[in-house]
This record gives sequence, structure tokens and C-alpha cells, in this order.
Amino acid sequence: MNTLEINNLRKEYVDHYTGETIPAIGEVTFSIGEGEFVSVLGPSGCGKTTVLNIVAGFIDHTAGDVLVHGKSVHGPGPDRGVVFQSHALFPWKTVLGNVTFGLRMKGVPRVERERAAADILELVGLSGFERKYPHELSGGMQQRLGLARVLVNEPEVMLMDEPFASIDAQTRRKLQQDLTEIFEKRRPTVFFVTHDIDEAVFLSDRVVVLSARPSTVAEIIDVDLPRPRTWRETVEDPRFREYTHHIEERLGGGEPDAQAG
Amino acid sequence: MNTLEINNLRKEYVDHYTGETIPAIGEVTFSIGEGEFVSVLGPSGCGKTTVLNIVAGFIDHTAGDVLVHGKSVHGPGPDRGVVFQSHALFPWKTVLGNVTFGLRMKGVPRVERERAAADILELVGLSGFERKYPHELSGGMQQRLGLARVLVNEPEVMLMDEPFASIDAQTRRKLQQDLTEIFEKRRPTVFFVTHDIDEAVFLSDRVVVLSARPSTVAEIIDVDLPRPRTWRETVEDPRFREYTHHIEERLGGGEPDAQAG
Amino acid sequence: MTTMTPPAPTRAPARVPLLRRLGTVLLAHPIVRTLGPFVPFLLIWWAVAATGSVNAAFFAGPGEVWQSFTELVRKGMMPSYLGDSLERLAYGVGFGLLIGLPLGFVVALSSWARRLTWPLLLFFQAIADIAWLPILIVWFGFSLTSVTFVIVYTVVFPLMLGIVAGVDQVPRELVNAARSLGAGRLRVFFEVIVPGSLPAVASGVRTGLGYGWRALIAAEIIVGTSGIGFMMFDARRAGEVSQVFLGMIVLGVLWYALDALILAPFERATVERWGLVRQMEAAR
Amino acid sequence: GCGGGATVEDPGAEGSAASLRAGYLSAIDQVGLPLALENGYFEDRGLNVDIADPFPTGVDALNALQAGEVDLVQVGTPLVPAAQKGDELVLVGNYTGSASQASIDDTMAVVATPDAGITADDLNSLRGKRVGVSVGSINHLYLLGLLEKAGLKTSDVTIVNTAPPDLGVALETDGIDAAIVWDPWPITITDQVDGAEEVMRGGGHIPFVGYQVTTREFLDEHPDEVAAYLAARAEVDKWIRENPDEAGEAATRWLPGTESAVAQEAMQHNVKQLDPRFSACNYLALDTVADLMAQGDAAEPDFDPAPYFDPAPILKVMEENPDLFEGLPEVPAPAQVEEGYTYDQAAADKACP
Amino acid sequence: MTTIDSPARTVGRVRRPGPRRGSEAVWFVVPFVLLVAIWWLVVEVTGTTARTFPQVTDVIAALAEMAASGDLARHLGASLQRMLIGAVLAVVTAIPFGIALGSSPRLSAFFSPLLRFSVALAGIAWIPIATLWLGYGDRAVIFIVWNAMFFALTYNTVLGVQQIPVQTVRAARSMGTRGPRIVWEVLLPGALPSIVTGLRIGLGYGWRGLVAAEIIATNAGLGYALFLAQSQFDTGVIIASMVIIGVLWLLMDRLLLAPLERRTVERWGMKAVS
Ligand SMILES: Nc1ncnc2c1ncn2[C@@H]1O[C@H](COP(=O)(O)OP(=O)(O)OP(=O)(O)O)[C@@H](O)[C@H]1O
Ligand SMILES: Nc1ncnc2c1ncn2[C@@H]1O[C@H](COP(=O)(O)OP(=O)(O)OP(=O)(O)O)[C@@H](O)[C@H]1O
Ligand SMILES: O=C([O-])O
Ligand SMILES: [Mg+2]
Ligand SMILES: [Mg+2]
Repeated sequence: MNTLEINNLRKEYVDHYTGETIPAIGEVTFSIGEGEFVSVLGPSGCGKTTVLNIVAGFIDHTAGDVLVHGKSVHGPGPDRGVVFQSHALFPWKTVLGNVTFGLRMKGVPRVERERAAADILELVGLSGFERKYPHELSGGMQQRLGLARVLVNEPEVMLMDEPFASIDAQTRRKLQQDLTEIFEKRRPTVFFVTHDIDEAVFLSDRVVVLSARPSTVAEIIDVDLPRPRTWRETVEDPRFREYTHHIEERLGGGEPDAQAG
Repeated sequence: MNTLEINNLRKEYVDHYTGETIPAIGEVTFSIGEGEFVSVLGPSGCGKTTVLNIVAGFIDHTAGDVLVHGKSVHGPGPDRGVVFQSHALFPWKTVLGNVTFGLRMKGVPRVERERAAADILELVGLSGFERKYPHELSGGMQQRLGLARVLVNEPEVMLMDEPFASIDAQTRRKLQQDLTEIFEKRRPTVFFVTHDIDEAVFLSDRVVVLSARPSTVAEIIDVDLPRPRTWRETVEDPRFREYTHHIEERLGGGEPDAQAG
Repeated sequence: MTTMTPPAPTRAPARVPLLRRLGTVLLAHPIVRTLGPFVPFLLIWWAVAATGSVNAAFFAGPGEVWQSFTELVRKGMMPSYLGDSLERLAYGVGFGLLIGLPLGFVVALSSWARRLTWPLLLFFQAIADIAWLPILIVWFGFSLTSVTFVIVYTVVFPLMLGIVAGVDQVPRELVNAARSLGAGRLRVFFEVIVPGSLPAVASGVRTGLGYGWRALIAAEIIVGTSGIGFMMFDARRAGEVSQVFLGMIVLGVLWYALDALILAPFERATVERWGLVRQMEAAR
Repeated sequence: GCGGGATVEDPGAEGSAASLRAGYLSAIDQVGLPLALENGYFEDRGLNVDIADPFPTGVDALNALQAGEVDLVQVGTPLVPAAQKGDELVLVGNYTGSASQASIDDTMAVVATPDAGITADDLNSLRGKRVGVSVGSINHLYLLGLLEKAGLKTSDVTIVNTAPPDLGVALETDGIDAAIVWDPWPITITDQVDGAEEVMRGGGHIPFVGYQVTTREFLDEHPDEVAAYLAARAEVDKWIRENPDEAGEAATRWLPGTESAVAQEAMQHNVKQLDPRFSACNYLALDTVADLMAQGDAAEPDFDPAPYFDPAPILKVMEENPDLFEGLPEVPAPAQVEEGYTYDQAAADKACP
Repeated sequence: MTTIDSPARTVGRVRRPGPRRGSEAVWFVVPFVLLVAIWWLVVEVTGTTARTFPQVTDVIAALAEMAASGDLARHLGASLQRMLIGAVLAVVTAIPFGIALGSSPRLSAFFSPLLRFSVALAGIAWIPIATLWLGYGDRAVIFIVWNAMFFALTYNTVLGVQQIPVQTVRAARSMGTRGPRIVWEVLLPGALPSIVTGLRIGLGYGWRGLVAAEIIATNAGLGYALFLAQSQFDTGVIIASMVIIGVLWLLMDRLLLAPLERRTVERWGMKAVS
């Protein structure tokens, strides 16, 4: 059984005021096996965040099935950790408070919480900022905090919405590498939304390419690169470039979203 | 005279509650000539947004001078258009309302405003979304709207804070190309913050590399690539790769921000 | 606020059983939605009155209240009292808004005005309007002016405090964006500060009007010679408890109408449409 | 609501010489004013009287007088502190009280349930009780009078400030043990509250006071109007004394919600106090009341009532229309006053039985 | 407020704990000094009598006398006790109720008509029923205080909850926050800016309700003092009582609400700080 199954998923947003409906997801079907890392790529506005929100249980879908561990999704839960495109930090909590939030919810004792938080903050390069509030962080730092807040929980399923979008190339490289290591060690199931093709190929076991809105699955690419992966070795693998070129062409075909529903 | 001069700029954030100060900008000096495109690169949290906010007149600096057209900066003004890292769209205005805002402020008549808006929305791929409100847009669409809102005004000076961070690779390429064309046609003065090295080199006349926080200027690289530029031709220029490699190494040296003030 | 209407269902109706769907449609009907909640209260009221467990000299059941209503309407007293009350309210609220809105924004936006008036604002808002009445009566007599003053007093403070809070919550970034797009101070005010603070302003208006209504009643009780508040006071003096109850119902219904017909649609069309306030997703 | 004449927003036709604006409270002992209008007694005297809508309390009536909204009001105890605060008041007649005796309080009663154990025979039974009165009003003074008679101190009872309409609820919900109040409330409350009864009425413990009050300025400028007004009031008082049931019935038109049986019963008590004449006893009454008020912290001590009385207009009426005062008890000779009368407390004390 | 002011100038005025407190205190007092000066002058120049409006000195004398006679302490004690109980009841009912309405469309659909209906019913209008149900005494007065605060506080809490960004709530839910914890961890802090405003407005009305209600069933309290003063035409005491109420409320704001606000919503960057 796949950890995550998305069958014939459709979603239309309804505008309560005009009564208009906007088809966001045309028809999407794919699945993610246990311990698999799947990236979703697609033009801006095609519905990636929408799919992720549905899997997370934040919004309802119009048609189709979404199963997590074989069960229909009903609302959010701690089995699925979410990294938000818009960070969604708690403004009233310090960096430390944000990072330890999930552990507190699980009832992890304070000392342990803080130890785990220290490790993860070190990892994302936020050590020393424990007592700051989110509004005192730069955009990239906020994004890293959002990432740390989920990583520290070690959820079985991770849903990540462009977690590295606002981070500089160097830090990003490092974090991609770190995420790979974490993934290879713990083997969570990962649903990863990105618009960076290199990143998708480097991190994933499979890459789902979506068409423009209303999105359908344009192609699913199996990434057959050996693990453990490191940037240094992976980029030298000729298949890496093959994959990225292939995807680039696949995506280049679709024009960016330019027509409303 | 340079359009923008930043001399010995220093900035410390003061925490009103703890009384603590956090040095964000150590000492930064550089300038941007009229009609020049300068990108600023640096690790996340190094102070790029801070410099941009100071130039925009949003926040005060601790020491040094910031001159725009030879005059000290006092508050924001329409001579400097700003694309925000966090979009800063007006939630109470539709896409069209956001885009035409600046023109309305200038007193441009309605018909003209809407014609200009239609062109620019076409450019950023938001045609058909004129009547939507920002909260109905995807992350990337919001970012493109923030960009369109400034481009349509054709300001003399443009300050852009990671305007392409949340946009997919294809759209991004297209927008970079469009921006280059606009730049080459109108020759505004551009202060462009990014963490994408390729982007910085492709777009810029010069690239300013900042060190980690408290930031100083690590290096300023003159990008001697012919204009008009197109992606197709530019990537084939061997100097393009030379520049990007050079910057990559320069940045690689600095670790991401990991120590608080 | 709009916020109080359930969001239109986004879920595919196809998956819901027919009966439940019918129930949903019925429950969603505006009349059912509006009047439904009052049904249990009416029943309890009726039951309490019917059992006679409460001394009838001090408690009237729905039947008696209805009777007094028809009687007062027939005698023409209800329309005339209602007219008087509404006229006073209109004056009070009109002046209250006229004074409170601009003053609120001035205090919110000018650091000088804020410094000079904030402590006074807090000081005077605690002093009950009705505490002013003894002095007002000496100044203005038993007149419309006294009543208007009391209502204005009541409306102005929550309005001003609401506006200040609302303006403080407008993201600084949006002001910056507008400034750098060429908006001058005045434009920033109308284009950013006003809409950005609108949720809080709307809430201030709502609270202010609601309490202004209360002040009217209080004032009519004290300096009253006509109006719904006077009717209640007079009925109490005369031991006509059913008229006291009637007064309360009339007040509630009128305010409800004002709120539901004017304030709520306004909020729905603005702050909710803009996504500034939203109904929370149901916890699932 | 039911007040006949002008509303407060419309102060009436002030230009006409023979016109006067008068105010009253919704109380059974004050309906003489509207009834005089109803019976056409003002009109008969060529006087155009506008009656303001009834004021909630005497305090409000005095405020309205001060604010110039009315020319003449019917007020009792509140005039003492108002006078002490400098209001230039003039008392030109009574709407309730007595010119022939020192104390009269037939319209005042104590209402309680039998559980409270309060009886007229043993005033000591008030000790330790929670008594509802309107602080500063005449019922408060009646309580003080009772306590004095019983040899009790103020601190021996708990005074609960209660407006008359609330007394019923207060008794019903056991917020008080006894209510002291004027008519028609004792009658209403015994009807409303199961088991409540009048345990005491009157008894001559205090002088009940209620005066026709105007301002010095108005009296000086309109002496004839005031006299005509007092004559009409005396005429209606006489009519009420002679036709109490009819008057009780008529009163219900001016006191909405009052049942005619209640009004008629109250009117029976009320007619005993309808004496518009002035005598030394009325000076003494105010003096006594002021002392009681001072004792109850409702006024400053050492109030001199004399400067506020102006008996000239009513004396003129008494002289010109003796028929209007027929049937009233004879004023004891030593208590009779004439123009230029100087008040002497000791003498008045002796003169009034 | 600096929203429109160029931030370049405002941010320069750095708030440091020490001296800022001092100047804050000065700025707090200045308006009152001005007000009192104007009051004194106007009464003096126009020759207004105490019956119409008392002179500053009359009020000070009234205050001194109230203090000396022990009336002040008696009235203050009685009022504060009722106010405290009423306010606490309002806080523990209105905030949870507001949060429930703000977070549940069903509840709000059911209750909002009732809520709208009852807003218009002044505390005084409730007196006949309140005394009947709660007895003629303190409890009825406390009910009126509660009633005066409840709606302002509820409305503002609802608004606060509805302004919490949807993603923030989602984030908490996806980390396993459920039931009461979501209230404590997200809804309450998220709605706090608006709740503080609700408290400001509500407490003001609470005082108002108290003053209105203390004329019933009491023989102590500031409202009762006002009633007595009014029936004795003692404008000095009337104004003195008003001053006391205003000062008490200011203290409450300065000592309770302002620090709460400083430590929370301002610290968290949820409110622009001037
Ligand atoms: N309002 C603030 N209060 C306190 N410190 C702040 C504030 N804003 C930024 N900082 C600090 O200043 C430093 C620089 O922030 P800035 O936003 O300029 O970084 P940046 O270079 O734009 O980073 P990024 O690439 O992540 O956007 C950071 O360390 C941040 O913590
Ligand atoms: N709340 C909403 N109401 C109406 N339409 C919406 C809403 N949210 C998203 N949409 C529409 O649905 C489409 C898909 O949005 P979504 O956020 O899923 O895109 P995305 O693939 O994540 O894009 P990006 O890469 O820019 O983040 C967009 O066209 C958007 O306009
Ligand atoms: O508003 C009140 O009168 O309580
Ligand atoms: Mg997205
Ligand atoms: Mg930045």
C-alpha cells in the first residue's frame, strides 16, 4: 500500500461573491510509496500548493480521492508535517518557541525539546537567534525556521511547499544536502513542491511534472540515481543532467498560466 | 554623479525590550550609476533587504550616507519603485487595482491606466485575473503581481528584493528576459537583490557580493557581457560561466549566518 | 459581521446524502437561519410564563406582550414613541460618527494628537455618559440636546479606540509600498490606512452604535418624556410589566435590523471580500 | 406621553402675558395640576397653562425650573438642598400638606410580609431590619421619624436605597424586609407581592410637605398669573376633596397603568392632605423636614425656611375667594399668617397641634 | 502614530527602557494639566456658578471631604469589588464565547442573531428582570456590569480570531494542536491585539454600567455617591466622583492593559509601535 494516494483529484475554487468557479486542478493522479521522496514541479499557479493543501487536510477537494495510509484525509494531523510557502510562523512565539511547538504538542519534556531544537537550529543556521521573534528575522531566516519547525518533529510524512525558495544558493545547497541525509537516515515519505529542477532531481526518487492550470500530470519521471547522494557526486553523474534537461523541455512546452477560469 | 551612493553604511537593529543591539550591516559602500543594473548577492540574513529598505527610505540607518541623485534619502518616494520580498500587495484591491495604483497616484487617466495594466499583466502572465483579490492568487502569482505593480510605473530607480524567488524556472527565465529587455530599452537604475547567481550575472552590469552578517562588501564584479542579452546567447558566452563560478566560490567561502549579535 | 455567516459549502454536494442535503438547504435559508435561534428562547419564555412559577406581577409571557404590542400600536403610542427614539438615535449616531471618525483617525495618525489626547480619551471613556446627565440637564434641560450628547458620548469612544487599534494594525509595509508608488499622505490615508483599518473600524462602529442605542434607552429613562426607554420606565412605574418586556423586544429587533441590513452586508462586501477577516475553517 | 400641553422641546407660547408653564410628577398627590387643566379652571381665569410632560423626580423638576424650562413646579423635600445650593426658589403654596396641624402623613405606609414581624404597636420591631426607601425623599424621612419615635438609631436598621417601582421586586426577592413608600405604591405592592400587607400607615410622625415652587424672578414679573394659578389649583383641590372617587378615576388618565380601584383608594388618603393654604404650620413643616434631612445626611444642617416662603399670592386668593377653601379644617388663630409674617419656630410649634 | 510619518524619522527615536518611561509619564500628565487649567479658566472667566459647573477648587474640596469622612474609601471599596467581580465574569465568559464564535461557523450562525438582538438592551433596561432573577442586591448590579462589558469584549474577540491568518492556524493543526490547546496556543495570542481593544472599550462600559446600576439596591459605591450628590445638587461631589472613576480606569489601563500590550502584541511585532 502506498503511503499517499491521489486518485483523479479535482479542485475548483468557488468565488462566493461572484459565484464563479475557477478550476485549479483538472485531474491529477499519482501516489507516493512509503519512504519515497517525490517532487512536484509545474508552472506558477498550476495548483501545486492546492494539491499539498488538500493532502495536508486544509482544504476540501471537488472530486477524487486522497488517501494517506489508505485512509481518506479528514483535516490536518501531526502525521503530516507541513512546511508552508508563506512560512506561517507564530508571531507570538520566539524562534525557540516556534521550533519546539510540535514537540510540546506531543508532550516531549522540556529538556529534550530544547536539545532537539538546538540541533535543528544549528542545522538551519539559526543558532543564536533562539530568543528572537519572527518579525526580527530576514525572509530567508523565516523560511529556514519554518523548515526547522517541521524537521524537529520527525513526522512520517512531510509536505514541503518550496521550502528553499527564499534562501541563497550556498545555504540552499547545504540544506538540500542536509535534507537528503535526514531522508536517507530516517526514510520519511516526502511530498516536495519546488520550481527548481536541479533541486527536484537531486532530492527525489520520482518527479511529478504538472501541466499549466487546470493541472494534469504531464509526466512522472523515475530518478534512478544512487543513494546516498551528495551534490558533488550527483552533478557528475551524467544521468543527472539528462533528467534535468528532460524535465526542462517537458516544462518549457507549457506556457505559464495566462488565462483565468 | 551616481544615481545611488551608499557610503560607509552601518545599521544596528535595536531590541526595545532587551535593549540589545544586532549589527546587521557592518560597513557597506558601493554606488550605482545612472542607468546601471546592479545586483546584490549574499548569504541569507546578511542584510540585503536591510540595505534595500534604507535606500527605499523605509528605515533609518545607524551611520553613513545614502544618497539618491545626490540627495540624502528621507522617506519613500515614487522616484524609487520597490518590489518587496514579501509582496506587500494591498489585500483590499483587486489585481487590477494593485497594478494601476501607482498610475492613479500619478493622475494617469483611467483608460490609459488600464491599457498599461493590461500590457504588464500580459507580460507577467496574469491576464484574466484582473478581478481577483490577492488572497486568491498563488504565491508565485502574488510575486508577479508585486513586480507588475512596479514595472507599470516605469520608475527611474527600481529596488527589487528577490522578485523571482517563488516563480517556477520557466516563467522566471521568461521574466528575466523581459526585465532585461525593458531595462535595455528604458535604462532605469536598478538595485536588484537576489540569491540566484545566474540571474545576477545575466541581468547585471555589476554584481555586489556581501559577506555574512554584519555585512561588508566582499567583492564587486563588473559583468562585461554584451547587451542586448538573451539567455540563449548569454549562457553560451564562456565569460558567463566564468563569472558565475567566480561568484560561487566567493560566496562559498562565507558560511551562512549562524551566530546572533 | 459577515464573519458570522457560514461560508458557502465548497465540498462537492454529490457526496452528501439527499436528506442531509435537504436539511442543509433548509437550514441555509435566511429566514430559518435568522429566526431559528430565537425559537428555543421563545419556548423557554413561554414555558416559564405558563407554569406560573414566577410572580406574574413582575413577569410577562409572550401572549401578554403581544397583546400590549397590538394595543400600543392601535393607540398610536408605539409608532410615536418609536419615531421619537429613532430620531434621537439618528441625531446621536450621526453626530457621533461625524465627530468620532475624523477624530479617531487624527489621534491614530498624528503622534502629537495621540500624546495629547490618549490619556484624556481613556479617562473620559470610563466616565459614564449617564454620570454626565445631572450636569447636562442643568445645561441643556430635558431636551434633545441632552439625549444627543449622551449618545454621541457613548458612540465616540469605542469608535476612536477602535480606529486607533485598527490603524496600528495596518502593516507598515503596505504604507511603504503606497509611498514608494507615489502616494502622498492623503492618498496613503484613503488608499491604505482606511481600508487596512476597516475591520477594526467596522467593529468600532458596530460596538459604538450598539452601545449608543443603550445610551439612548438610559437617557430616555432618566430625562425621558417619550420614546421606547421612557415607555419602559413609565410602564415599570405603572407596574405594566408586559410593556417593559415589549420595550426590550422592540429595541432588540430594531437594532438587529439595523445590524443585519446595513452593517453586516457592508462588512461582507469589504473586509471579508478582501480576505482581511475570514471565517475559520471548521475544526475537523 | 400623556401630558397635555407643550412638550419640553417646545416651551410654549411665552409671548402671551397670561401664560405659564408648569411641571409635575406622575404621582397621585400631584394630579391636581392636570385635573385643573382638564376641568378648565385655568381657562376660566384667563390663564394659559402649558403642562410639561411629567418629570421622573423632584430633583429633575427643580433642574428644569433652574434651566428655565418651566415656571412653576410641584416639589417636596428636594427643594431643601437645592435652596441650600443657591437656587432662588420661592414657595407660593402647597400641593400636599396641612395648614392646620404640624404633622400629617396619611399617604405614607409601611409594607411588609408577616414574616418580618414588624407591627405598628411595637416600633422597636424595626430593629435590625432592611428597609427600602428612596434616600433623600420623604419616605426616608418618615423612617427617620419612626426611628425617633421608637428611640432607635439610624444604624439600628439597614437602609436600602430603592426606587418606588423596585420596592415590589425587592420585597419579592427578599432584598428588603419592609418597604416605606407613599401612595399608591403601598396599595400596588400589597397587590403584587403575595403576603405583603400594610403594617402601618400615617400616624403623624412627620409633616408631609409638597409646595408650589417658582423662582423669585418669575414671581416678581408675573404676580397676577401666579395668583390666578393658585386660585385654580385651590378650586381643583376643593373639587377633589368633594369628589374623591371621580377624581381617582380622572387621575388614571394622567397616571397610565394605574387601576381606578387603586387610584380611588389612594385618593381617599390623599384628600386628607389637600390643603393649599399657608399657615405657620407650613413653615414649621419645612423646618422639621429640613432638620430630619440633615439628620439623615440628605441636606446641610441649620436650614432656615422663612426666606423661601412668599405667602402674599395665596393670601390674596384666600381673601378674594374664601369659598375655595370651604370644608377645610380651621387654621388655629396663632398659626394664621399675613403679609410681612416673620417665622418663629417656638411660636409655630405652639400654634400647630 | 507614525504610520504616515516617514519612518526614517521615527525609528531614530529609539525606545530605551530608562529615560523613555520618564518622558512617557510626563506626556501622560501634560494633557490633564492643560485640561484642568482650561477648566479653571473657563469657570473663572465666565463666572459660572457651582450649581452649573463647579470650580476646580470645589472639586478638590469635595474630594478632601469625601476622603476625610471615610465616604471615599467606603464607596471605592464597594464599587471596586463589584467591578472586579463583574469584569472577571465578563472576561471568562466573553473571551471564550468570542473565540468559539470566531472559530465555529455553526456556533456563530446560531448565536449571532441572539447576540445582535441583545446588544441593544441597556443594562438599565435589564434591571427589572435582573432583580427578579438575581435578587435585589449586589448580584443584580454585578449582572449589569457584566452585561455592559460582555458585548464589546465578545465582538472584539470574534474579530481578533477572524483576523488570524489562516495559514497560522493550519500550521498549528498540522503539528497536532487540538481542542483547547489550539485556543491557548493560537487563537488567544493571535486575537490578542483585538482582545486588548475589546477590554479597553468593555471596561469603560463596565464602569458605566456600574454607575447606572449602583443607584439600585445599594447604599455604597461611586454610583450611589453620584446619586446622592445629584439629589443634593452637589456638583462638586458629582465631578469628584467622575474624576475618581476616570482616574481608577486610567490606573487600570496603565497598570494592566498597557503593560500587557507592550509585553505581547508590541513585542511580537503584531502592532505598529510609534
Ligand atoms: N526588524 C528587525 N529587528 C531586528 N533585527 C532584524 C530586523 N530585521 C532584520 N533583522 C536582522 O538583520 C539581519 C539582516 O536582515 P535582512 O532581512 O536584511 O537579511 P537579508 O540579507 O535580506 O536576508 P534574506 O536573504 O534571508 O532575505 C538579520 O540577521 C535579521 O535577523
Ligand atoms: N483561495 C483561493 N481562491 C480562489 N482561487 C484560488 C485560491 N487559492 C488559489 N487559487 C487559484 O488556484 C490556482 C492554483 O493555485 P496554487 O496556489 O495551488 O498554485 P501553485 O502551483 O502553488 O503556484 P505557485 O508556484 O505560484 O505557488 C491559481 O490559479 C490561483 O489563482
Ligand atoms: O449599557 C448599559 O447601560 O449597561
Ligand atoms: Mg504555491
Ligand atoms: Mg531579504
